[in-house]
Amino acid sequence: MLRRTVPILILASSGLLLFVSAFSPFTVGLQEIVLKWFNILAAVAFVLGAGNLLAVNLEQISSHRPGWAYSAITLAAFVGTLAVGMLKVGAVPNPMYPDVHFAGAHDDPQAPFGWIYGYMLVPLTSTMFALLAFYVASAAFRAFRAKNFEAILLLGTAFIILLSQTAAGMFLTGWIPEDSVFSFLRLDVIKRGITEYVQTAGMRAILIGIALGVAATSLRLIFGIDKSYLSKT
Amino acid sequence: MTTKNTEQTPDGIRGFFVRLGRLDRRWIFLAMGLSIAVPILLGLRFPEVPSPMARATFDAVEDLPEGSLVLLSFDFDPASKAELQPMANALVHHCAAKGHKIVFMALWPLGKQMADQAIKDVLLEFHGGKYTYGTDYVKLGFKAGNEGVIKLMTTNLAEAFPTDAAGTALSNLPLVADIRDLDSFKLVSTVSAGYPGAKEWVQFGRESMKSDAQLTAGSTGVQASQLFPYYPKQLNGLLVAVKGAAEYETLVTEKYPVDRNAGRLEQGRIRMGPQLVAHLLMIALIVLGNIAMIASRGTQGGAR
Amino acid sequence: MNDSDPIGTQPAQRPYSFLWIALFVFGAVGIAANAFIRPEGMARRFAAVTTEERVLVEEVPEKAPEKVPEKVPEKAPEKAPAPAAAGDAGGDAAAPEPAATEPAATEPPAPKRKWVAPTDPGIASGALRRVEGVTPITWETREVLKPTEVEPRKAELVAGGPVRIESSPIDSLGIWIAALLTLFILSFVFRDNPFYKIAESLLIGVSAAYWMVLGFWSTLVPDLLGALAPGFVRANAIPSLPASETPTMDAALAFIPLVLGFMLLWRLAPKGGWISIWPIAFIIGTTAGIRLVGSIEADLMRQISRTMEPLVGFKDGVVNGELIRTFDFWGSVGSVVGVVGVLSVLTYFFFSVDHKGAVGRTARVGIWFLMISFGSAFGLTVMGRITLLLQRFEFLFTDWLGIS
Amino acid sequence: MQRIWRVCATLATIATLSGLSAFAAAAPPAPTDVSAVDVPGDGGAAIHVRWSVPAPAETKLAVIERRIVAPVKEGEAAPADAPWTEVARVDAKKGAEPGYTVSGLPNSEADRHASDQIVFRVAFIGVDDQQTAFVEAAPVVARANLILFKKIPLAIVCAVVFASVLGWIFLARSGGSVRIRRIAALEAIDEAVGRATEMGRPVLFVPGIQDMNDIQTVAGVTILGRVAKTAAEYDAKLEVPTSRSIVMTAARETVQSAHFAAGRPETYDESAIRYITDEQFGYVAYVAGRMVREKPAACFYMGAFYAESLVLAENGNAIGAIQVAGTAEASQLPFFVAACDYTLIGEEFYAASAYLSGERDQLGSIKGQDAGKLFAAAAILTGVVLATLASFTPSGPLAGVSSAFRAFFGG
Repeated sequence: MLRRTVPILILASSGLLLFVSAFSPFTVGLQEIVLKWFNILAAVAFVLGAGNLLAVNLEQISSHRPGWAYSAITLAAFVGTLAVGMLKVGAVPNPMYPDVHFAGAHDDPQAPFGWIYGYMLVPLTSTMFALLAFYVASAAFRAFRAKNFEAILLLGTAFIILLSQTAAGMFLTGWIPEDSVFSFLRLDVIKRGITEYVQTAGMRAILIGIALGVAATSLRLIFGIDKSYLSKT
Repeated sequence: MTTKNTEQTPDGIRGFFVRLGRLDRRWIFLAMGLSIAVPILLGLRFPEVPSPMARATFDAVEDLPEGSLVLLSFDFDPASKAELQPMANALVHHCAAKGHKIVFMALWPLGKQMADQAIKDVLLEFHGGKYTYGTDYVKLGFKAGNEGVIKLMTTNLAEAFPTDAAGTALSNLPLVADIRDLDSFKLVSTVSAGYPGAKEWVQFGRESMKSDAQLTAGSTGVQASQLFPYYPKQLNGLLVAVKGAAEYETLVTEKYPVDRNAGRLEQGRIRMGPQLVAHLLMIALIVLGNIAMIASRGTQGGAR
Repeated sequence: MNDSDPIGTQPAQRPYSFLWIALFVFGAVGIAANAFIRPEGMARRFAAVTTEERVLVEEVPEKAPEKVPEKVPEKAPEKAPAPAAAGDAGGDAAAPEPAATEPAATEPPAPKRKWVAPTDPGIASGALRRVEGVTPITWETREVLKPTEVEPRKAELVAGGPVRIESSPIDSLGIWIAALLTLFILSFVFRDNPFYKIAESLLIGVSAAYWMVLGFWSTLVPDLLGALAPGFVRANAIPSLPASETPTMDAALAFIPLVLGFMLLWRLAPKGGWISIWPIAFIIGTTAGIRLVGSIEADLMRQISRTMEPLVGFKDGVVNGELIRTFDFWGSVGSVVGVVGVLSVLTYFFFSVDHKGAVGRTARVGIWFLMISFGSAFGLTVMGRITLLLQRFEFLFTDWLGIS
Repeated sequence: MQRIWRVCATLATIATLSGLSAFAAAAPPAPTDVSAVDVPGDGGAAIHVRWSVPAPAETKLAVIERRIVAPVKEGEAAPADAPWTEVARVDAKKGAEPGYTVSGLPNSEADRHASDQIVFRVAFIGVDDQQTAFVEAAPVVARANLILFKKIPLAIVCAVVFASVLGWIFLARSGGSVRIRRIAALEAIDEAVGRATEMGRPVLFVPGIQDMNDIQTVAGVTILGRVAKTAAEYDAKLEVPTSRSIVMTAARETVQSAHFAAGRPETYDESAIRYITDEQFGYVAYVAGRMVREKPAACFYMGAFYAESLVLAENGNAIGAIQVAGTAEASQLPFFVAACDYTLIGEEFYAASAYLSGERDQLGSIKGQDAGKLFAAAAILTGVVLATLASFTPSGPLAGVSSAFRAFFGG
């Protein structure tokens, strides 16, 4: 009962309430409140994440698993960042309330927390992101091979778009006058045609499908037909 | 990673292509790295021809009466800065050159810092004289809640942002004191790298804006295809990736040139040089991959 | 390799000789290049340091306004607790002295106090006066300068002014650390290696804490704590927290996510972890409710209406001063392609019927549309991805090596 | 009350008119019949102001001003000291009934769902830029209504979608056909897990990087249930790194019940389902490193993905894993399609959890989705035909029908 019926009731009532609230100005505030609650809940849940992170890494270190030194690095980085951030160590005082320590800006670049962000987190995340330039090249080399008609369409389109993205496109077909009958052979015109008509059509249909998928999934959840999230223990 | 099976590999040029097909991907990585690094060091640049989408974005800002109230939402973080900061800079410069009143906000936690940078590098640098805080521009800062923030703004701005980024109540800032909701803005422009961003602005914000108000987006290349369906009705203008930034920069700086530090409004165009070489590499890779496939298909007698 | 090998090298892995050499060569070349170009030091940063000072002032009351006596009985009980709370809980050396915050019931309310710069025009004009016995607070703000900004800024300096320019070793170190971490991550495309593992471990630790801190200060404190204990938050963290019109209601509402949060955290307890499914059911329910309307309105309806374009397009043109509607060939082709595309891709997604016969052929056309869409999207994305790497290289070349 | 005001307004108008005709012959006659009414079916922030134009040929613009006459009780006169603020200058004679809808009016202090009492007044500007005197309308309050009229089409479409999904679920319960075409990617799931078991290597499941407040994550966790069950049956090692701690909680719950369902509760290992970090690329750095080191034989990417899609898929490819992806994030589909062995595209991803459950109810809902698609296709075809016919007669009645039909779906 507490494990299965109550969650189903919570889900159904909260779902229906928010659905109905979209149609009346008097319940608009409700959605706002619920969205605020979720944010609070997500912030509280960080404690859960931190607990898990500490447990896993402490276990690695204490049992001297191979590579435990990396767990120590993670742990040290986590604890250090958390400490300077939570305590607002070295925070720049708020000019209007310099006497209230915790009103200061902990994320200012000159505060330790801001320093960690600017000189560690930013280079690490953006370089990780930048690895995609390599992967996009290796994926193109490996996957864009004309194995069948569908593959030819995929690689052909990518090829045309890549060509038209650069000055090479202008160089190859830029001599065709824009107002001539053959202007449709210009790469920039072809690119526009592909993106505006074909890609738009494809994406539209995908969006329509997704909308129906979301609607059906939400309905299954709200009406308690899909209960896979529930514990069976 | 390269497997050695010399028995099956024919000699000569065909053999070369067959081996090429099984190329260790690290050589591709190296080629990609060089094709970007070398042009940076040589400083290659090419002219830009603005596309209709860039022109539409330009017009959305340009056609507003001088001094209109605009909302710029910085929905990205440093990870997408290279693509989006040039757009943001050009956008801020354009709005300021037109004398629009600007409200800055962010749906991404780090978007606030991106906005601060654009304000420092462009707004105060080129237009510092005529822009004072509180009356000509306001920084609302970041608010957690993704599309929820947009929804709140459609009904009550002060509830979404009780204070500005520095903690001053909105009622003490003349520019925003009387703004009730999103309806008051003549232009909303999001520079967006993903969720929450341009799509959420269209889904949840557009509804509540005046029908003649403009909504434009600057987008990373990756989410652009998701936004095409919204252009030109729900999104009045759309800038896609560095190329969009470079085109928009061209339009803006042609009309409103600056006398110093022009490099801050050329970032997009400078970054298009390595783009060309890298794109040509990608094209070459696709061609080589297919030649290799055809070559190896012959050797195996169509067994596959 | 014994079990306690701290860096977890596996026997099968080859030594990292190539990587070591590459990193060494790259570093050596960079440093050598810099020795010639910028003998003053590589990646050295300067900062413009401004000394800020704030003094506590209070408003000098206007000449005895008649309203004051009337207002005292109402205002005094409300006003009194707030400064007192600030004094108790703040505990800072510079907090207003308690004596000053306890006005006798008959006296007018204590004048409003605030911290301002000593140069504030209000002090000079006499509208504000300094509170005696409170020491001014000073601190320094540091703005890191780009190498190109140093000389122009030095030229602008006013002798004896609050701003000075000085070397900033902490930021120089920062650039070095950022550059090394960049190289560590980049080394992953060659092979997994200890440098990458170090960077990865740092990234996990720092980012997990970063988001936690952000969630605490930007959500928990203002939205949860601010509703439950506004006085405490105002005194200690957010002095400008706006007063709510319905504080009891807010606190009651904030109590719900608090309880749900505790249910979620029950997971950490040895028993009864299943209670965490309640808040999760709540999250899923509200999400389903919100997305249900959102997706139908914005995606389903909007995309349907967007597709309703006439198949035959006309465009208005002016010929010999007359407005003439002419047939728009490519526009019409585009519209037909668009409608065919949407319908055929929808057919592809049709699950009830096998892809055979007419349905199969239509679905195949749908796949073609999808493939072209994907190829196009892939091509459009490449530019963004290259820019990302470009930016990292720019950082290494310009900010660190200073050679571009 | 209203009538008194109207009489006053008319008297004022007549007075103004007679006064004006005596002095400024150049200005057009002032507006008549000025009225202001609350817009029905809205959120309580809009008023429609109407007027009549006595001499259309001489009149150009209408200037509308408003002032709040504060929470005045009905019957009392408005205080005269509140300032007038200009609301708009619009074409004075546009449409059959000239008027302007003033939106974005501020809430009343006392009532969130209504404005204060507001008085509107209108003046005309003539063709030669002379302005007439202002004519006031009766005070009015903008009130919120129970139902938003503009949401009615949405309600109708929602009803259609609900009816088709719930209707098919009901039909499926009462024995209707629930046959669904095969979806290759779904059949690959069992195969991939089986292969991982044979090779003695782990299975990696990535539930995306969004929190549980994204339906994609919910769908991903549902599919995880099936993958976990298969893995439990085969006794394959399953790893689920998550980027949100709430997702970790939900995933643990799901995997644990999958182990119970497979009859192997003792093999459930909680520590295999770990929270890494909320940071997108921190999470990716971990997963990519983990993939290269542990070399899972099967990788599943089911949920909301952004830029990390290709980092994961390319690394998975380099280690030779079978990769099955599913996402409704349209921007990432190209990369999964290019780099993975199987990809569940958009709607297929949402249908997957229902399909995998194999329950009649859930399969019925997939049929309901199909009915929704038929409805969408029919609407599109109708709209296209109407629009095409209307494009030949741009001023004919069909044009009105076509644009009304389109406006129903949001214009």
